[in-house]
Amino acid sequence: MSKSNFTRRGVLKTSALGAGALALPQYLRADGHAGFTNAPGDSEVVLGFNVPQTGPYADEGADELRAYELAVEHLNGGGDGGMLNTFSSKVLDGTGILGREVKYVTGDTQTKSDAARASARSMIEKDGAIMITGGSSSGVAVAVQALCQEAGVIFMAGLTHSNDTTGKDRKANGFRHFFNSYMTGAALAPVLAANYGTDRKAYHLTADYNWGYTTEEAIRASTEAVGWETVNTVKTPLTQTDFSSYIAPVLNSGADVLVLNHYGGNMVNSLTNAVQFGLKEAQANGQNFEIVVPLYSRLMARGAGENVKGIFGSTNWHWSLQDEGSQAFVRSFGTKYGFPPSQAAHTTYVQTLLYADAVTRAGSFAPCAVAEALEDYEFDGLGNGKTLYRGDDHQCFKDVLVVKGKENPTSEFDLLEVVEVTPVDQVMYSPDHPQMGGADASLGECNNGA
Amino acid sequence: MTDQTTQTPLAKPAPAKSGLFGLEGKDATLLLVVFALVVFAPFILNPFPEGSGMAQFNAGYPDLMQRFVIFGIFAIGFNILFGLTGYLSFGHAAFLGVGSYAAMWSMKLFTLNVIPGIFFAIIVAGLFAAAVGYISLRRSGIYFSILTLAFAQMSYALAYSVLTPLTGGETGLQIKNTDNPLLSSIPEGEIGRANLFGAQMGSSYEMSVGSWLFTFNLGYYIAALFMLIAFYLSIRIFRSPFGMMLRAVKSNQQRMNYTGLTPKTYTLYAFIISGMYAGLAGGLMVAMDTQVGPERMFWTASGEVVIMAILGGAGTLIGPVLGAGAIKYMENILSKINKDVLHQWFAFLPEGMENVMVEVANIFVGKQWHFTLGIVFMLVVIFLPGGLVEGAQRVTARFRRKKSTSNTPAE
Amino acid sequence: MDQIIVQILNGLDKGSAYALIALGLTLIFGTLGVVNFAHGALFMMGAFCSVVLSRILSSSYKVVDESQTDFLGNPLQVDVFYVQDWFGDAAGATIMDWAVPLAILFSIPVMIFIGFAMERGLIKHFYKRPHADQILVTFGLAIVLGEVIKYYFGANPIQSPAPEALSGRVDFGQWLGYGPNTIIYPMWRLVYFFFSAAIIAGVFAFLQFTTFGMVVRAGMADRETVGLLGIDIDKRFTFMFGLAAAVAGMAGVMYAPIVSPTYTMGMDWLVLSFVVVVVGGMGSLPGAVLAGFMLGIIESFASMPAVVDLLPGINQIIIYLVAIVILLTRPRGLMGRKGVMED
Amino acid sequence: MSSILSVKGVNKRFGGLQALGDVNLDVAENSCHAIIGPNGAGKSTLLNVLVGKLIPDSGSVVFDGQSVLGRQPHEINQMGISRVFQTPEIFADLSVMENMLIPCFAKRDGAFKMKAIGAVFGERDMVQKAEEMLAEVGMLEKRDMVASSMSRGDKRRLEMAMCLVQDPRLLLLDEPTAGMARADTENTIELLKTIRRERGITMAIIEHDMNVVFSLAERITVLAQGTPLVEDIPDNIKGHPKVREAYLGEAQV
Repeated sequence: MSKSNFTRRGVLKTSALGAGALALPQYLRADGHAGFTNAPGDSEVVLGFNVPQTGPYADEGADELRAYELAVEHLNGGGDGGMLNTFSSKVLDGTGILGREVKYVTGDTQTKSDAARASARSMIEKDGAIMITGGSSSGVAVAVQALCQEAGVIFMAGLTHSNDTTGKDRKANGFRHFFNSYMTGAALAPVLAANYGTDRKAYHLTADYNWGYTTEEAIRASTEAVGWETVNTVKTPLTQTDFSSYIAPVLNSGADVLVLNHYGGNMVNSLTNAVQFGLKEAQANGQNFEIVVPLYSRLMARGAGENVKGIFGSTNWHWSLQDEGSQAFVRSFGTKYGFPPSQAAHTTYVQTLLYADAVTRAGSFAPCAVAEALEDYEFDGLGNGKTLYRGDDHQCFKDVLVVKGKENPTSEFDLLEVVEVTPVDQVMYSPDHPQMGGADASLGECNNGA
Repeated sequence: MTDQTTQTPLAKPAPAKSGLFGLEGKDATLLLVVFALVVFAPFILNPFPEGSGMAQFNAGYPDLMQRFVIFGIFAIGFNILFGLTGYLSFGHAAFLGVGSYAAMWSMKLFTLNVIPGIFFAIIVAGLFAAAVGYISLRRSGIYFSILTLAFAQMSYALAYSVLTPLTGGETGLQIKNTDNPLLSSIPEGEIGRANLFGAQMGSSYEMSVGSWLFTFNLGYYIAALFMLIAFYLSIRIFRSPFGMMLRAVKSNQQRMNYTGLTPKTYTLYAFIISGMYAGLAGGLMVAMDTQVGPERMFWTASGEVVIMAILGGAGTLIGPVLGAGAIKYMENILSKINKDVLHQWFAFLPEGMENVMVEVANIFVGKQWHFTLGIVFMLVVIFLPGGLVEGAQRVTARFRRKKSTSNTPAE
Repeated sequence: MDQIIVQILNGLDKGSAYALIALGLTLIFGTLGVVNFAHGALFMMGAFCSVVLSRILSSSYKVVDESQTDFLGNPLQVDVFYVQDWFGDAAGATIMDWAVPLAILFSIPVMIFIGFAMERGLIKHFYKRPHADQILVTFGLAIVLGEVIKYYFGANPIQSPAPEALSGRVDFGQWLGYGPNTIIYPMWRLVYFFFSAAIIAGVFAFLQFTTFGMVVRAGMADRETVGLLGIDIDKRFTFMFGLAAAVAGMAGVMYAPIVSPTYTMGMDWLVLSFVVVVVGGMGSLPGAVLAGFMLGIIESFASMPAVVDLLPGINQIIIYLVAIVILLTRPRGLMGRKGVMED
Repeated sequence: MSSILSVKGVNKRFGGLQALGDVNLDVAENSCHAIIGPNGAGKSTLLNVLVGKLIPDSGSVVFDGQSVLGRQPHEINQMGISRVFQTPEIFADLSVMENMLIPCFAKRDGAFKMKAIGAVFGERDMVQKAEEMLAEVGMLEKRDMVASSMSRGDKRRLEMAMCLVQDPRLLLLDEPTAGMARADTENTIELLKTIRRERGITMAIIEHDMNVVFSLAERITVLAQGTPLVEDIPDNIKGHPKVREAYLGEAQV
């Protein structure tokens, strides 16, 4: 075993000298120690899958975990290979990563930053994980990303949509494949303008925490750019379940569009309440009243049932995409588990593959080498078309899907239809965009750890 | 009885000489035992060799060891209030959270040395506890509990939302590369790390013996030192006139009043002390892992420390520490056992049997670890009303009885 | 003005749920002297009764439809519902549509059974134990119940819509003489309010006018004396627990269309309902109901945009703030009795 | 003899009920003064006024030259008034010794003192004082017992010892023998007599049991319907017509 502490560059270690014998401490064991945290041995490499297993996002966490297991299977040469066959990079050959068999450990983030960090630390300190990935909320992503930066391991973010993850809180050791609030706004606004016109007055209900703020900011900016007016923005507590007192004033506020900057249970309940109060059928300012849900989660949308029909939103990926990569992924996931994967599953699967690929191309597990391999890397065949991992902020740039609740679903999975694939150019922004932390935001130095 | 530590008066007429740091008899022994456990924790908690199937149950890694002692401190402090006075605070996590924020700001603005941070954490938490306690102690019983709960929930809700500039909101506070504390010089762009006069909390000394690997982490030993001091102080408080007055508060406030004493003042001081313990725990959490988020103050976190105290044995000296250890162990170890691991364990069985065993075991671990937690709560409270301490006492009593019957032939 | 009326309606609605849960908690506490931290879990179990019944009603078998394909490109398997097979398409659809109201009938025996089982199997051993022990054991039970639900139903919210006929809206403003479309209110929420009011009235009538209720009330006032009268109070207590569970369960069933049930909702409601009970005053049934409605309405007002603009974050803390103010001005809550859980 | 406690014109109403009407009472220093009266005569109300639990609507209560009105019970205790309750109020979960030590500390350190480090039993002088008092009431061998496990008579004795160890200037006794068996009552009377004799503590007793009153009291006030009826030495009270009248209908005493 070659494990080491993670926050010190110089590590004190004793070598194994047989049972009972203690050795004097010495700096950096020479064998197998490549000067970075948790350098793997010759036969296997351990990845840490840190997902919510309890709490409101437990189902998304479970889906992420399924995708991880599938990715590990594919990397180790099992199954049908999934997206390995469609991935533009061909260095992965089903023999693990750099010839080492991929092992994994799992943990529960509980969607709490403390618990998530505890779990990640145990993976790093106890299990010798070389990379941490997962999560289903931005608070957790930011917290764990900061930890990985400190520890000197790579963090491949799971489902996190807040601008901050690769905005003001970006870190050199952290990477995000998932899209973000800004992209949602940029992709959604033109579609909304095309469908609902440019003379619209929007009313925002925003979940009162970090992700809500960045999403509201992004949607506001982009809709106002197409001529919409923002009538009011109201913050709702995260723990709210009955949104009636927030929904009721909307109709008489002069607004004709309601934007629900809510995710998960919040979204299900606020949307259900809005429909109950008749907003979907109402008229305002001589137009049909409309509801918009910026970030859709298909898993969660099930909880809202019929209510999502006809409502616009955006999503990172959807199983109905017809490109080769998506089809391959849906096929292997669906065959193994019996239902189609969610966007959370997709992004985590892709992140695992991208990590493995970067290690292989770099020829090293050292975080800085991996980061270099990922930075400004362009790839295709992983479901979102041509994608760029931008070096400036470690954010993936790819096409964004604008979706709409399907009118006539054929199955319980068939809830959303893709109405437009917004080309990547349209959602591009500069790394020092004010919504992304401005000029102050920086990745810092990449950290190899001990 | 279950509860030796509160009920056995130490009034042995003899001693005038003072034992270990002024502790005598059982207390001195207890302190020594805890000292030994804490110092040798890296061995004790890592009983299984690396790579073996049982290694999953090893808890001797820095993060969990730190958590054991930090939550031990939290529970010890809570027990000074709840165990002695009987006042059940349902908002103690607020003091932990406030302490964490204070320590974090001290590190962001003042110095990355952990000592001032911990100091600020204790002070700020103490002040906050004084304010909350002053108001809440106007009521007793469940009314008191709900008042403390209300204050804590308000702290949580505000920290999560409107106080975002101060608390970082949902994402919490971390040290950033833009932070440049007054007294620490950090190279431009570098992220500062918590340290103790230059020694970093994360540094460890690793020792491998055969296929065992033991980690001795500096941060852990610093936290452990604080925990030993906190534990020692709590013994002193339990045995002091002040501690006796606190037990009098629990027993009969009316009699206290008519004996010329002010139970409320005593309780308030106990509340503040226990708030300061929580602040210390919060400060240490930040020192060990430079991050703080608001969910540290959520009511479930307050409930957790209540449960730690009751599970271990409220009113006993060591109980809360045991309770804290048990809960943190389950949280961190059980939740990490997944089907893959189970398959490894049961691989020796024939395949059909293996799958059955895996399915059965899987109900209790991994994403179902809460289920086990709930069952353990129920079993302990049903069968061991005095908590884990009672369990330990029963075991030792049985052991002693056996020993004495075998050692002493019939006379 | 119309906005204020709407918020009062919202408040009454929220208040109904608070009141029903608090009522059950107080019944249990008042008669049995037990602090039941699993009461939120009972509410959740009630909500899942509607989920379960709707699953039962929509049990189906698969028929392969060659004309469509599923997500893997295989022929689509279409669900055919037994009720539609048996009763015809239209009648079958109506039965499935009315799952939530039907679930009330379903939930009563189920919840009473759960209540009996809880009381006989667990709670009765804790009558004489300290409140802290009762809290720990019922909290453990709440976790276990939640996990069982999560194991079978997952963690995501599950939709359980109100029947078509009751999911429309009422033009409430016109009833009050305002112009049309000023106050539009969802019909189901009105149903919920009247349903709750009926349950509350029923519970009070039961306690007021039956001998059973009289004994229970006497027991709430003075347990020992009633015990001395030689009345078998134990059986009655068991029944009271079942009744409280049924009240919480029905509150949950009817609430399912308003807020989609999840396994965490028990814990979400637990703390709030305790605040309600304590604000109402420990051991006072009218207090619990009053506090429920009062906090519901105050919370609704505090969520109005105008109020939130004025005092940012007030909507987050209002309930706790009100609780603090009330407990400081009225030592035992609104209608609490002296000496109940004050030590 | 100067009076240590002086009650003048005290009135107290509860709603429509006149609980105390113009009560005047003087307790002489170093005497034993009994207050008797039928149920509902206002004895307990008067006692609660004396210890600060109730505040009278009008009138004055002066102890040793200082008014006690508006003071908290603990302040009044610190002035030198100790109270023995009808049912013994002790620290049931604590040991007998600790029960004794608490009043010792209260006497020495005042209403609140933060002594959180030194051991209780390290305070030799306090322990000694408590032991002496326990010996005096004959309970020294029970020092390590948990108070709740003792007999009612022992609890009563302990409570008295807790009051006496504070060397009170005035000891208030609220039906000290209520609910006791004959033997226990006799013991208690003996104990009180001894205390009276040896320590010379001023006592005010509220009592129902005439046997107790006449064996102890040096002066008796009879209350009826909240008003003092007569005040005199025991011999004069025994056959007083007004007293008989007041007790008429009560059980023969």
